[in-house]
Amino acid sequence: MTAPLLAVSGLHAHYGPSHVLQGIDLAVPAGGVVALLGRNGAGKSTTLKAIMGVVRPSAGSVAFAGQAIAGEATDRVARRGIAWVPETRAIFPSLSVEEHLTLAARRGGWGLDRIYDRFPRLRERRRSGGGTLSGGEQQMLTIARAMTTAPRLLLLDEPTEGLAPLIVEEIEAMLRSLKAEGMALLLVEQNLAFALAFADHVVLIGKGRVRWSGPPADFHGAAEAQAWLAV
Amino acid sequence: MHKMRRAAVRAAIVGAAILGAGVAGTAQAQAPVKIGLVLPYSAGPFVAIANEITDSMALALEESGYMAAGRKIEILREDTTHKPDVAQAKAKKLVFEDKVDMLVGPVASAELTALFDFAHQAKVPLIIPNAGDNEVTGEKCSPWVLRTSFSNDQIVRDMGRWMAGKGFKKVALLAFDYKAGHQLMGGFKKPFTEAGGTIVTEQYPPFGRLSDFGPWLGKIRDAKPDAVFTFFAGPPATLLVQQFKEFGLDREMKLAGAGWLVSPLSLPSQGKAAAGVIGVLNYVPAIDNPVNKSYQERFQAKFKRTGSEFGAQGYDTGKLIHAALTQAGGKTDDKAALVKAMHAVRIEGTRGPLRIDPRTNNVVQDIYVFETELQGDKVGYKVLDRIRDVQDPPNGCKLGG
Amino acid sequence: MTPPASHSRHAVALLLAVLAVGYWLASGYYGKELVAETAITAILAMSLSLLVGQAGLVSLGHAAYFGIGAYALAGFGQKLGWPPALAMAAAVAVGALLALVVGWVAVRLAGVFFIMITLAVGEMIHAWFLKDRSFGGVGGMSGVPRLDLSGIGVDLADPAQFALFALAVALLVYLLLDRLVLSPFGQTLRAIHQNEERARALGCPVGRYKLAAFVVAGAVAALAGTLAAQRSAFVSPELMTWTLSGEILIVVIVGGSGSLLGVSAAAALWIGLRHQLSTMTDHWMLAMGVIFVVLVLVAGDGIDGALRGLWRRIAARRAARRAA
Amino acid sequence: MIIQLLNGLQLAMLLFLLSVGLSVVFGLMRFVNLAHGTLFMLGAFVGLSTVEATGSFWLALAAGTLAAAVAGGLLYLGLLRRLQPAGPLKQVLVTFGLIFIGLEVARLVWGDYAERLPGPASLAGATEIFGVYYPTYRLFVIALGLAVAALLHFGLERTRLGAVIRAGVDDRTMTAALGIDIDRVFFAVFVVGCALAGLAGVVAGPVLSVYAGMDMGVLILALVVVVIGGPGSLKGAFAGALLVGMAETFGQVWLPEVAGMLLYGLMAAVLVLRPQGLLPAGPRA
Amino acid sequence: MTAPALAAEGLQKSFGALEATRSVTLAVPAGGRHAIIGPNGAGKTTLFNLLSGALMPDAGRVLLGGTDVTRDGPDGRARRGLARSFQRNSLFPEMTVAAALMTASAIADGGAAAFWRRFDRDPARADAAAAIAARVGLADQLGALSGNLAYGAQRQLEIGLALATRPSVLLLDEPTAGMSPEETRAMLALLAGLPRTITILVIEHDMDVVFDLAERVTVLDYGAVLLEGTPADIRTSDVVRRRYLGERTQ
Repeated sequence: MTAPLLAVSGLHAHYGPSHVLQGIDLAVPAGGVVALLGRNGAGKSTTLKAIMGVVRPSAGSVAFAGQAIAGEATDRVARRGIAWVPETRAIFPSLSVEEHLTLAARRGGWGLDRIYDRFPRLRERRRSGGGTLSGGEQQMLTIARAMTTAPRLLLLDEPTEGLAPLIVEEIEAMLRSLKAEGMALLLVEQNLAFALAFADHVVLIGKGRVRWSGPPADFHGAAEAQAWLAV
Repeated sequence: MHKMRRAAVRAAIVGAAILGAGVAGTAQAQAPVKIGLVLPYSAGPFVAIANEITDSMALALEESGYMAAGRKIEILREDTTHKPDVAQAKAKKLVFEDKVDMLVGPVASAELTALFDFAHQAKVPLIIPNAGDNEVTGEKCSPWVLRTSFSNDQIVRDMGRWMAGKGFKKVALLAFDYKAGHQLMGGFKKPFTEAGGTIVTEQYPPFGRLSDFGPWLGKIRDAKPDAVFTFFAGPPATLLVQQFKEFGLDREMKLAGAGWLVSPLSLPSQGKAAAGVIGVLNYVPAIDNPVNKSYQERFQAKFKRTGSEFGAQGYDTGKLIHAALTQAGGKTDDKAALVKAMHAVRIEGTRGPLRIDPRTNNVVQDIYVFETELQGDKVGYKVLDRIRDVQDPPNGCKLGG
Repeated sequence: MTPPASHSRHAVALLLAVLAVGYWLASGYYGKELVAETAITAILAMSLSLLVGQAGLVSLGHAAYFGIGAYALAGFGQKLGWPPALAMAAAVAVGALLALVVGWVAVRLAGVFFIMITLAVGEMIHAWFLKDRSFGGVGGMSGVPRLDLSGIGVDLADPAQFALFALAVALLVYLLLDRLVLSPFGQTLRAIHQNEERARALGCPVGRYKLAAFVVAGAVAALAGTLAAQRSAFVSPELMTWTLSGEILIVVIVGGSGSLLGVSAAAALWIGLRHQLSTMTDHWMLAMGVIFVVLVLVAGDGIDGALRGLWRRIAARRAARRAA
Repeated sequence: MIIQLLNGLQLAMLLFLLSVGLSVVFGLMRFVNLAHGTLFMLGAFVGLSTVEATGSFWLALAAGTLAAAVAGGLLYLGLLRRLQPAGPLKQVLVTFGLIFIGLEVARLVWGDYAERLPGPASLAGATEIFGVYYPTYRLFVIALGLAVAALLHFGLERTRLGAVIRAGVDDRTMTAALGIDIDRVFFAVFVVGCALAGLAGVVAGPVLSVYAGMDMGVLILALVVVVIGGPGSLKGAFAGALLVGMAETFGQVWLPEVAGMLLYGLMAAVLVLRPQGLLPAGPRA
Repeated sequence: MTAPALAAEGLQKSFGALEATRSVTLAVPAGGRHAIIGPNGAGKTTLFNLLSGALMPDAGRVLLGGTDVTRDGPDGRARRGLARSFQRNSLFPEMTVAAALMTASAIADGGAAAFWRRFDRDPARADAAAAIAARVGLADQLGALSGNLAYGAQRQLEIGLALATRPSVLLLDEPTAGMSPEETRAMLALLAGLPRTITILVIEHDMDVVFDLAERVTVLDYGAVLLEGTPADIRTSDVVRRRYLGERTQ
């Protein structure tokens, strides 16, 4: 068995005195899709941030393509080939759509044509300021922006949250095609149905720890997993 | 001739030294006379002036080997840091702690205001080497505050008549909006209009900020005067002289002013733009008398630049003090007698004959009208006129005398 | 920051006062002038400490209130001929009033914008006095009356006695401000400083408290200004330059912004250092600048914090020895 | 009237060169570099020495700009970067201390006398424009200011680096998360801002004169420009400089009684009514 | 019939094109225990801010005990008896627990304006603070700095600060956010023990907490009220299940 693309083990993180991550273990194989589930406040977003180096891990290790990256500066982590689509989308209000897509473009990343072919909406709005986009357009732009950096792993934080159903389907279709192309994905998702249908592997966290992990097929049979998520 | 004059000066110095030595024998045990200098040595725009005054005064005192009537003369320097309250505190220190016999200072008018009251109340002679506020030797005058420099009025009083006489009938005034600015412009204006001149416009830019004279020069051009009469010193003077030329006003009118406008301190930064300016002042390096010649020679040898009016005032102050100390027989305990001695002495200074007027405590001196001109590739001075024995009226001063 | 127990605090205050008086006794004339200057600077710094350290409002225009106090005393006392005591009280009131007007708009702003508006207003007032000729403009104005304390045998025209008087006023200001800092009002200011949103959610009209602190600081700065004007019987726009505001701010930071005693000690250090350096070289500002930068770099919690750390270490060592 | 407009414009361009760096640094790093004026003075003095040594104004322009850039870079690496975690107050105070150090160093090296930095001979004299004669050098200052503004505008709005800077101002974390070393970009911006201050110093040399302390007056004016225009914004710095240049010029002529207070009043009014400035950095339409 | 302790009438709030709150109406009777749930982005926090006064609504009213407080800021509403806790701890980090609680009570009863009295020599207030500390389980931490407390203890102090103002209505924003299961249980016990003189409205994700505490539950979705009912109604509602877990019937 080859080493996974991303291996996280024993990851701890604090927000001030709040011990948000209390030892997270997970792995994403090259080309694999892992869904990270859990209630609000469980630590899903923080896990992604800790991998990116946006939140400094207080303990534990993160290995990417065999290299230890925990504690590295965010920009170095990104240059190693991890792209992050944050929950807030983090669109730059003072940049135009096209500037978002050329800002951090790297060799091997998606070019403008490919992006515009995939999202004709973005072509129409390529001169518009980031602040004027609708939620769906913002989400497309965030994913497209991530893809311009030629990542080997994409961290997605609730990409369909708060979007109209039609847009949700478009984003989901996009994620499926990324998967088909062999892109490794670590996906935080509240839409349980989609997550279970889409992912190869599910990691469920609650109160900062991994509570269950396994193949999606086993999820509905796992009562303890349901308990950590359910109403 | 040159050589002869220098020899004469040397003889005078030697003579004074012998005389000094003679008296010294009788009063050897006496403590030195202490003179306290209160000047802005470390901060603000007047550091250069403070140093020039101090250095030149030292030149004057060196001539007598720092001796007067058998007593050693000791100079104590205190730095006002360009702050009035510090100036006053330092003056008090010199008087109460160091027991100086007299104070010399300051440069700026705010510091003068702060020092004046103290000297007046403490009855300590304060000799002003450079600050022109009319009131200090006018309505506000004190028996203890003497001035060896000038009053603002004294500088410009006769200039109005002079200008009108030379055909400058329409004049624009330009000076900073503060007391000295208004005193100098006012002092010029009255005699000028009485002599038939007209003031076509008066401009008073705010004091103390980054200044561009562009706006003011524009207004003056619109008024179409024959000449502009101004008062500026230091960096603003440099600015004005340059901008006057830049805007081409030199082709339409004459630039004139209180002579600090083209002071030797400013000339290097003004360059050739300074040529052709008319100034009126109590001193100009081109004054042709043996004392000035000797002063400039020694100053230039030591500091590699032309001594300015500030230096000349410092030098003359040193000479006056020395003469007065000699006159008083080296006795300094009786401060009133010391002041009397200051009133009594007459000296030949760099500016010509000098004395202190007992009615006002202001200096009586000659005033020079001069013009700057290109001399080779440098700008130099040419004296146009000399107004002798200019003496202030009492102006409300009740010293009598 | 919690103030230390009152007895140790007052003991330090007493120690500082004793040191000042000791220096006064031992020094010549100029030393007494330094004591007076230190006392005035300490009052000014304490007033700014209330703003910066307690309420978290960093002002770069504090010299304006200092200057306005001095000018108001000159105006009431000399121009209008009021008795000096009344003129002094009125001058403090003018300082408070000015702070009320300025604070009314300024406290709405936070952080660097607050710094900027205090700077702007300070420069505006400075410009007004630079221009206005009824107060002498740049040349300033002399003949400011002094408080007549001949009834208790004190002559404020005597610099030595004035120094003691200024020291006494500084001590009084310390006691008053100390009381204020320890009161529920002072406690609430600290609460606002630490967490404004929470204080508001608890029902605190935050703006009014900040304004009150601004007014008190303005009044105390004006009081310091009246002393400065009496010390030299003279006022000039030099009293309200923005660089003075900056210097006082540094004194406050170096002292440990929230500690009245820390900033007073820093005021003494400041004046002493300036005096010492300026007797050594005309380029003393260079040395001051370097010391400035170094102090700010290493200051941490200032003199106050450093002394507390030392005290804790001593206490810990003593405890360890007792245990052993 | 035309002359006054040109005067106002000339002062505005000088102020723009001086304050644009201050403004962008303020916007990016949220602190006020009070030593910015000192770099202006350094540029002027180095320019002066260069002219004295070589006689060339254009060499002086380059040398003064470079000197300020190097000094700014050292200042950032040696002091300011270290202070970033300590917060803006300490950075402001440290740069306040640097003002005095700079002043004294200038006095020690260049003395207490005001000096003139002669403009280039090719720009001496006056040129006729809109029917009036106006000093050619001042027209050059106006042109230079406009050119720099255009260049900066192009750089910021049309280049990738410009987009990176705007992105950094908007969201530092996300910019880094795209693999961009934002600290290095900020450092470059800081250095360019300092270089422009040095350039402004040399350019101002022939208009104002060069002396220790020339930084004090302009610093406050630059702060007024930054606050009025809106920190961090190129357009704001340009508009602020225009407003301040014109207010200073016409205020002195038309309202001499309040001219001294006018700018500060303007600054206070802007802070109260529009604390983000007239043309703040921000979203694009 | 007495007026409800806290009521919202037709509250609306938009941020640009986003309608964060759409005509939300709810009423909590005096002494009631009411919870608000909903998926992320449903507008819970906006509603909370509208109720507490941190945000002003575009339309609609907020009533406290029948009085319209829509135009009051957060401090004004607090003085009328409304207290809130924060989702992210919002404390006075450099104050001891005792000082923080005393400050909160001084601010609430107007004693904070006193500038001549000694704050630290007010035994009555200190006793009251100690009582509140005991109630929230911090009796042995009175002298500890707020900023140095463990996370769970900080959450408790968060509630304590709100209680120190002697509120009639308490708004709790995810009181158990980030807590361990043990800490969550302790917090639940604390909330359950609060007297009925205090009306409570709570936003919570932890359904155990919601069903344990609340008598009525409002479910928000897309800024509007999706459903209101008893915990049992909610538990059995298909609509809620679908929306909340994102299970789509396709």
